[in-house]
Amino acid sequence: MSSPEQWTRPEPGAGPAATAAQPSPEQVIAGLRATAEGGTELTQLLTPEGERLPSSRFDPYLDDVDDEALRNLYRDMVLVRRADRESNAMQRQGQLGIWVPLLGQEAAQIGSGRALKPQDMAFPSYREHGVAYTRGVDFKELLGIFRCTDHSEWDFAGHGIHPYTIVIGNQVLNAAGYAMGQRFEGKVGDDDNAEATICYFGDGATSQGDVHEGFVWASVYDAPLVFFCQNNQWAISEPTERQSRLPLYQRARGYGFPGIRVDGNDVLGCLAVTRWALEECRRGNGPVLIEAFTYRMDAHTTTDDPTRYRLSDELEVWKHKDPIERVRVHLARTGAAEQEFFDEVDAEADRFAAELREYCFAMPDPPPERIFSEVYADPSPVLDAQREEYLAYLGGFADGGER
Amino acid sequence: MSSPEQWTRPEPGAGPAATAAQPSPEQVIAGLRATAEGGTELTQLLTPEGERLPSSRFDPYLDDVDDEALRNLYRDMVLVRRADRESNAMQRQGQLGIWVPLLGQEAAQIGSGRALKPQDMAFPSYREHGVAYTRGVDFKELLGIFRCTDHSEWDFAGHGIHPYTIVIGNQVLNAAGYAMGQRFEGKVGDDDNAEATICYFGDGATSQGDVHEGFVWASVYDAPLVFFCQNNQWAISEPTERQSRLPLYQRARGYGFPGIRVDGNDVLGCLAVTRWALEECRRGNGPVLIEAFTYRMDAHTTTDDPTRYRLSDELEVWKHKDPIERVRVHLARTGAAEQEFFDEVDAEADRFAAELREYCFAMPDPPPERIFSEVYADPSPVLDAQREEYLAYLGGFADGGER
Amino acid sequence: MAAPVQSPVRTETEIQKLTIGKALNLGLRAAMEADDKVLMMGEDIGRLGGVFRITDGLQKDFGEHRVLDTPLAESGIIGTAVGLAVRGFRPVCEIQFEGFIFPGFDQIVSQLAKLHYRTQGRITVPVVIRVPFGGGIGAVEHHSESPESLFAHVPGLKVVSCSNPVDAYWMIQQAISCDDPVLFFEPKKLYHSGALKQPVDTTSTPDPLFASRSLRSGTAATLVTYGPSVKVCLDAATAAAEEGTELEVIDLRSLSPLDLGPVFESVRRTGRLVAVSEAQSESSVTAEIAARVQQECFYSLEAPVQRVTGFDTPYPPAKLEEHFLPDLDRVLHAVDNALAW
Amino acid sequence: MAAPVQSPVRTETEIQKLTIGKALNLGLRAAMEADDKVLMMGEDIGRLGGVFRITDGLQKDFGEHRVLDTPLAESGIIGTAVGLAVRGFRPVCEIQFEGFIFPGFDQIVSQLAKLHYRTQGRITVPVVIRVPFGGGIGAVEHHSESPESLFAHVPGLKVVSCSNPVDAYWMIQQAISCDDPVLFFEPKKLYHSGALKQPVDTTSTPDPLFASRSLRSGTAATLVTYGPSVKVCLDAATAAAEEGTELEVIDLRSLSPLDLGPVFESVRRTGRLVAVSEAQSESSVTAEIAARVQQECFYSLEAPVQRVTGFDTPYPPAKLEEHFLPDLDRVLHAVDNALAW
Ligand SMILES: Cc1ncc(C[n+]2csc(CCOP(=O)(O)OP(=O)(O)O)c2C)c(N)n1
Ligand SMILES: Cc1ncc(C[n+]2csc(CCOP(=O)(O)OP(=O)(O)O)c2C)c(N)n1
Ligand SMILES: [Mg+2]
Ligand SMILES: [Mg+2]
Repeated sequence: MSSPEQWTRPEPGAGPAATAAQPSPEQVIAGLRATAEGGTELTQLLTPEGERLPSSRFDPYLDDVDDEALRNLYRDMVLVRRADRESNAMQRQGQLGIWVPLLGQEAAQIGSGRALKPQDMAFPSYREHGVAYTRGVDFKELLGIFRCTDHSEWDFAGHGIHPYTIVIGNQVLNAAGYAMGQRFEGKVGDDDNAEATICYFGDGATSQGDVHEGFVWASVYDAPLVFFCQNNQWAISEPTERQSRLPLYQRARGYGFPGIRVDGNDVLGCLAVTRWALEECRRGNGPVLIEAFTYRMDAHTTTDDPTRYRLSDELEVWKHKDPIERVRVHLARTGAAEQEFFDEVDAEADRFAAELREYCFAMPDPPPERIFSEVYADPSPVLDAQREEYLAYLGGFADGGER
Repeated sequence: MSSPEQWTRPEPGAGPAATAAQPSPEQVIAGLRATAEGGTELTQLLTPEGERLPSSRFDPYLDDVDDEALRNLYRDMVLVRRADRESNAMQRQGQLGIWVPLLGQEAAQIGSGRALKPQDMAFPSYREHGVAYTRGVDFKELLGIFRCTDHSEWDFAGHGIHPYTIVIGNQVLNAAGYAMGQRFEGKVGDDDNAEATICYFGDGATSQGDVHEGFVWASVYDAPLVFFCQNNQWAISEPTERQSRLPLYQRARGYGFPGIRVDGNDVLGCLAVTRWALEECRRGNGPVLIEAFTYRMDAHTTTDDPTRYRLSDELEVWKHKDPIERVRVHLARTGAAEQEFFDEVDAEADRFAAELREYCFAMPDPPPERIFSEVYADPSPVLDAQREEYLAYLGGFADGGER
Repeated sequence: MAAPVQSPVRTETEIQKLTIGKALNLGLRAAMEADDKVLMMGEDIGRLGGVFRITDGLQKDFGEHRVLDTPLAESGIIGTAVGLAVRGFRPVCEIQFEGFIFPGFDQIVSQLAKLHYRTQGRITVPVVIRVPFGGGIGAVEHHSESPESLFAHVPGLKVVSCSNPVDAYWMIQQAISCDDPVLFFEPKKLYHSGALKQPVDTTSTPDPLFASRSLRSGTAATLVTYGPSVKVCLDAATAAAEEGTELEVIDLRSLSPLDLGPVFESVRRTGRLVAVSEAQSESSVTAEIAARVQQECFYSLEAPVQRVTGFDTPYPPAKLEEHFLPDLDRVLHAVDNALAW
Repeated sequence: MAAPVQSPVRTETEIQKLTIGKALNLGLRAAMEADDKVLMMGEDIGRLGGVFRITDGLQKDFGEHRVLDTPLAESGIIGTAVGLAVRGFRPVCEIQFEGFIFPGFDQIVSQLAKLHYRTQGRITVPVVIRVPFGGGIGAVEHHSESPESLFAHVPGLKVVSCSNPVDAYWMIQQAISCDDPVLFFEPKKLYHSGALKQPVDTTSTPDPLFASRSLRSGTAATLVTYGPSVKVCLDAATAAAEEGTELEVIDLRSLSPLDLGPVFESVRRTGRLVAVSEAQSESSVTAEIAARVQQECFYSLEAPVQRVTGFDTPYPPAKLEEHFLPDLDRVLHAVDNALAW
C-alpha cells in the first residue's frame, strides 16, 4: 500500500512550498477566544481543575456514579487514549494507511457512549473509537478500516453501533430513519426497554444538507434521536466560524427541539447531559441536539499538517482543559483513588496497546475474492462471471505464469 | 402534446378510484386553526376588513405610498389575477400543457416584487408570475414554459429576474451565490446603487438540504439576500405540519439572522417588510428570512385535485382574507378611489387577458433544430453530427418520404 | 437469498384486466399485506395517493405509519429509508418524477449501494425506489427524463423497468422481496393506458425479476429495449411484419444486472441488433449493450449494433419531444440501416 | 466562444520541470492573474492549500475573496458557484475527493448542466469543477473512485482529464476560459510523482482542450485511455515493444465530447482496440467507446473491442486495489486476447 504521505504531501522539495500565511496577532487572539470559551450557556459538572460543580438539573442523572464508576470512566478514557496513540504510531510505522485521532475527545465519547443502554443504537462518523469501545467493539476490530483491509465489519446489531461513515453528515439521515423505526415499532415510552438512537457528527458536518434534513425528519416524526455534535473547533483546516454565525447548539431552535452545549472535555457533563437527552427521547420527547464543546488536539488525520493553519498557542490553552487530567485530579483530591490505581490503569493501558500492536502487525491481507463478495445479497450473474474470469486469470499466474 | 390529465389522472373509470380518506371533524378544525391564523407575531398593516394598522417599525417604509401608489398596487394585483385566471382557462382548453396558479398569492408577490429596485435580482420558483410582472417581464413571455415551447427565455439580466426553477429549493443556493457576488463586487453599502437579491420558495421547500445550505452560505458570507418563503399552507397535498414543528420564519433563529412573518395577503405589509429586509441586506446586514403567510386558493397546478386532500371550509375562511378585496375596501372607504377607477381597472384587465389569449393561441411551435441549440456555449462536434444526421433524416421525409 | 414472492390469498376475482398503474397499485397492496415491514414513503403518496395515484387507497387501509407523506426532500426520503431498512423495515420510496431523484443521489450511491458490501453482508438494505420515468407526456422540464443509465453504472444497485401490467404487478412485489436495493423505473406515460390493459392472473407464478424476455420472435433483426420503448418496438415489429420483415423484440426488464443471454442468442440468429431507449446515448445502457454484444457475437454480427436513443441534449421543451423520443419511424430507419449494411 | 487562453506574461524562468500538482497550481495561478473574475472555492483550499496542496499559496496572494474556504457542503459549493457564474464570475470548485461529489449531484445535473440550454444561451455558467479521482493511493473508502462516466452521460457538461504536467498546466486554464461547465478530473495518485515531471513551457501554444492525442504510434493494436491509466498503457506499450509488438496509445483527454476521430483512424490501421479505465465498466465511457468504434470501424475490426476496467463492484478495501485497478499485465492480457482472436 502506498503511504498517504505520498498523496497529501509532495515529496520533499518536489511539491509546492508551504507558503500558507501565518495568522495575524489579532487572528490569534480572536481564535483563542472563540475556540477556548464555551460561553455562559456551557453545561459543566467537572471543571478543568477537577472541581465538581453541582447542578440541580443534571445531578439526578449521576445518582449511580459513585467513586468506582468515576474510576471506570477514568480508566475508559486512559485506555482509548492509549490505543489512539498506539494506532497513530502504527500509522507512522506504515502499519496503517491512515489514522484518525480522537485525542482530546475522550470525555465526549466515553461520557456519551456510557450513557447508552444496550438496546440503544449509535451511528458514528469516523472518529468515534471511544464510542465504539463503550459499545463493546474490540479496538482491534477498528483497525481494518484504517489498514484498508475492510470497511467496518463488526457485529453492528449485537453491539448497537452502526458502521463508520466517511461521507460527512449522511449517516445522520440513516440514524433518523433508524430512530423512526424504533418509534414505529412502539419502542418509545415509559417502560425500561424503551429505546433511543444517538448520532455523532462534527462541527463541519452541520453545514451539510443531510444534517438539516435529519433535523427536519426527526422533529416531524418525533424520532427518539440524540444528535451528538462534537464541536472540536476544526473541520480539517476550517474553524467553526466558516460554518456558522451562532453556537451550533442553537441550530436546534429553528426546528423546535432542545439544543444544549456541554463541556465536551467533562466526562461527567457529557454522561449526564446525554443520559438526560436519551431519556427525553426514550419517553417520546425527541429529538435533542447536544453540542459537545471540545478540541481536536492532534492533526485531522495522520495525513494532515495542522501547523499550516493553526497556532500552537491554541493547543496550549486547551491542554489545560484536558478531559482525563481533571478526572485524575478529582479522584486524587477526593481520595477516591490512590496512586496505585493510576499506576494499574497505566499498566493496563500498556497491555491494551501492546495487544493491539501485536494484532495489527499480524493482520492478514484479504484474499482477492473479497473484491467480489457481498456486492449483492442475491447473486448477480454478470458479477459472478467477472469473478470467475479474474480468478482464472490470476490462477494462470499461479500455474507458472509470472505477475 | 398529450394532455397532462392523461398522466396524472386515469381515464374515467379506468384508474384507481378516488378512495382518499375524508378528514375527521377534529382534523378540519385543527386544519382551519393552523392554516388560518398567522399567530401573534404576524406583521399586518392592512386588515382583511381594509383597515390600515399603524406600525412604528414599518410605516417609514411606506412613506411614499400615497393614494395613487396604492391604486397602482391594486391594479397590479387585479391584472395578474386576471392573467392567472385566463391562463388557467387556456390550460383547460388545451392551449397550455399545465398551469401553476398564483391565485391568492397576489399580495405576497406584488408587495415583495414592488419592493425591489431595478438593480436588485430576483430568483423565482415556478409560481412567481406576479413577481415576474413587477420586474417588467411581459406576462406573455411566461406562457412558453407552460405551453412547453421553451424553458424561460426572457432577458434575465435586463429585467433582474432569473429563470423559473422547478426542482424544489435548488435555486436558493444559486441566489446565495449571486448575492455573494454582489458583495464581492462591493455593491453592498450605503449608497443608492447598493444591491440585494431576493429568492422565492415555498413552505415545502424549507425541508430541502439546499435551502439549509443557502441559509448557511448566506449567513457565513453576509450575503445581501432576502429569503422570501411564501407559506401557502400546502406543498401539493401536504400541510406545513409535515415539514416543520415551528412557524417557518423561526428557522432563521438557528442561523443567526432575522426571520419575520408577514401577512402574505396584505400587500402593504409585504411591501414594507420586504423593503425593510432589502434595505438591511443592501446595507450589509443580510441575510433576512421573510415568511409570507398566505394561502394557495386554487389547485397546486391544473393537474392537481385538491378535493382529495383538503376541505372547502378552509378555502371559505381564506376567502375572507382576500388580498385584493381588502385594498378595494380600503380605497373605497378612504375615498382614494371611485367606482370609475375600479371599472377602468377591470376593463384594463379584460384587455390584458384578451391580448394574452390572442398571443397564446398564435404561439408557434419551435423548430426541431431547437432541440440541439445552445446545449453548449462552445460547439460540440459530437452533437453537431447528431443534429446534421437528424435533420437530414427529417429532410428525407420532406423530400417525399412520409412520417 | 430473498423468500420467493407468494401469490397473496385474495377473495376477489383472480383475473382482472388492469392498466400498468392499477397493477402497480395492486402489487404494492399485495406486498404490504404479505409483510407488515413493508412501508411506503414519498411526497403526496398518502391522502392524495401520489400524483399518479399509484399508491391510491393504501394510506387509508394501512395507516399513516405504513404509508408516509414525508417532508419534501429526496435525500431525506432515501436516507431515512436506509435507516429504516437497517432497522428491519422494507421501505418502498416513491420519487415523484425522475428529475427529482438527484438530491437523493448521494444517499443512493454512498449509502444504499454500498452498505451491504461495506459490511460484508452483515447489513442488508432492501429498499425499493420507485421512479416514474420517460417522456411523451407533454410536461414541463425535469418531468420526462430517463436517468436509468446513471444507476446502472453504480455497483451495488439493481435496476429494473416494467413495460406491461403483468410485469408491473409481479416485478414490484419481487423487487420488494429482493434483499438488494432496487431502482424500479416505471414508464409513466403508460400508467393509465387503456390500450395496454392486460388480464393479470394474481395466482400464476411470475418469471424471475432479473431476466430479460423475448416478446416476439423474428429472423431479420433483433430489437432490444425496455420500459416505454417496448411498445414502440412492438409496434415497429408489427409494421415491419406487414412488409415481410420479421423482427425479434426483447424486453430487457433488468438493466443491472443485464441479462443479455437471450440477446446474444437472438443476435447469433439474426446477425443484426438495434438497441432502443429514450435515454441519451453517451455512456449509457445502450452503449453497454453494444459493447457486450460486439464482444460476444463478433462473428455473428452482419452490421454494427445500431442505437436509437434520445439525443445527447437535455430533454427539450415538450412541444419537440416527438422528435426527441425514439418512435416507430426511427426504429425502422435503424433496422433499414442494419439490413442495408 | 471563449477567448483563447493567452500565455501569461511571466518574468521567471519560462520553462520549469514540474509535477502534475505543481503544474496545476501554476495553471490556476495564471488563470487568476489573467482574469480577476476567476475565483477558487472549496474545502480547505485556502490556508491549507487543499489536502493535495494544489491551491497552495493562492489565498495568500489573491485574498480570501478570491480563494474561498467554504462551509462543508458540496451542493453549497456548486450551487453558489452557479450563482456566482450567473453574476459574471468564473468559479473553480475543488471537490476534495471524487467520492464527495455526490451531495452536489443535483446542482450539477439540474442547474449547472442545463442553465445554458434552458435559457437558450442567455445565461452561461463557466464553472470548473476540479475532481481529484482514481485509486492506487492506499486510502479509505470514497477516496479512490472514478465516477467520470456519470458526468459523461449528462448533456450540457464537458468532461476532461489530464495525464501529464504539460496538459495539466494548459488544460486547467483552457477549462477555466471555456464558457461551458467543465468537470476536470485530476489523476490524484500522480499529483506529486517525480517520475512524471516534465518541462512545461508556459509560452507555447497548447493543443485544443477537447481533442484526444496519440502518444505513441503502433501497428499491432490500439490502446485508448485517459487520466491515471495513460501511464499504465504507455508502460504496457513499452513492455510490448520489447517483445516486438508495437502498440498505439491514445490519450482521450476529453471524455465528453469524445474526440474519437484519432481512435477510428488508428483502429482502421491496427484492427484492434483495447479501452482502459479504472472506472467500473457497466454503462461507462469505455462502453461508449466500444459502441462507437464497432459502429464506425465495423469492417476494420479484427477482434472485438476489449475493455480493461475496474470490476463492477464498489471500490474494494485498498489492500486489494492492485487487483481492482487495470495494470500492465491486465492490459497486455487484453492485447493478447485481441491479437489471438
Ligand atoms: C461529503 C464530504 N466532503 C468532504 C469530505 C472530506 N472531509 C473529511 S473530514 C472533513 C472535515 C470534517 O469536519 P467535522 O465535521 O468538524 O468533523 P471532524 O473531522 O472535526 O471530527 C472533510 C472536509 C468528506 N469526508 N465528505
Ligand atoms: C426536488 C423536487 N421534488 C419534488 C418536486 C415535485 N413538486 C413540485 S411542486 C411540489 C410542492 C412544492 O411545495 P411548496 O414548496 O410549498 O411550493 P408551492 O407549490 O406551494 O408554491 C412538489 C413536491 C419538485 N418539483 N422538485
Ligand atoms: Mg470538527
Ligand atoms: Mg406551498
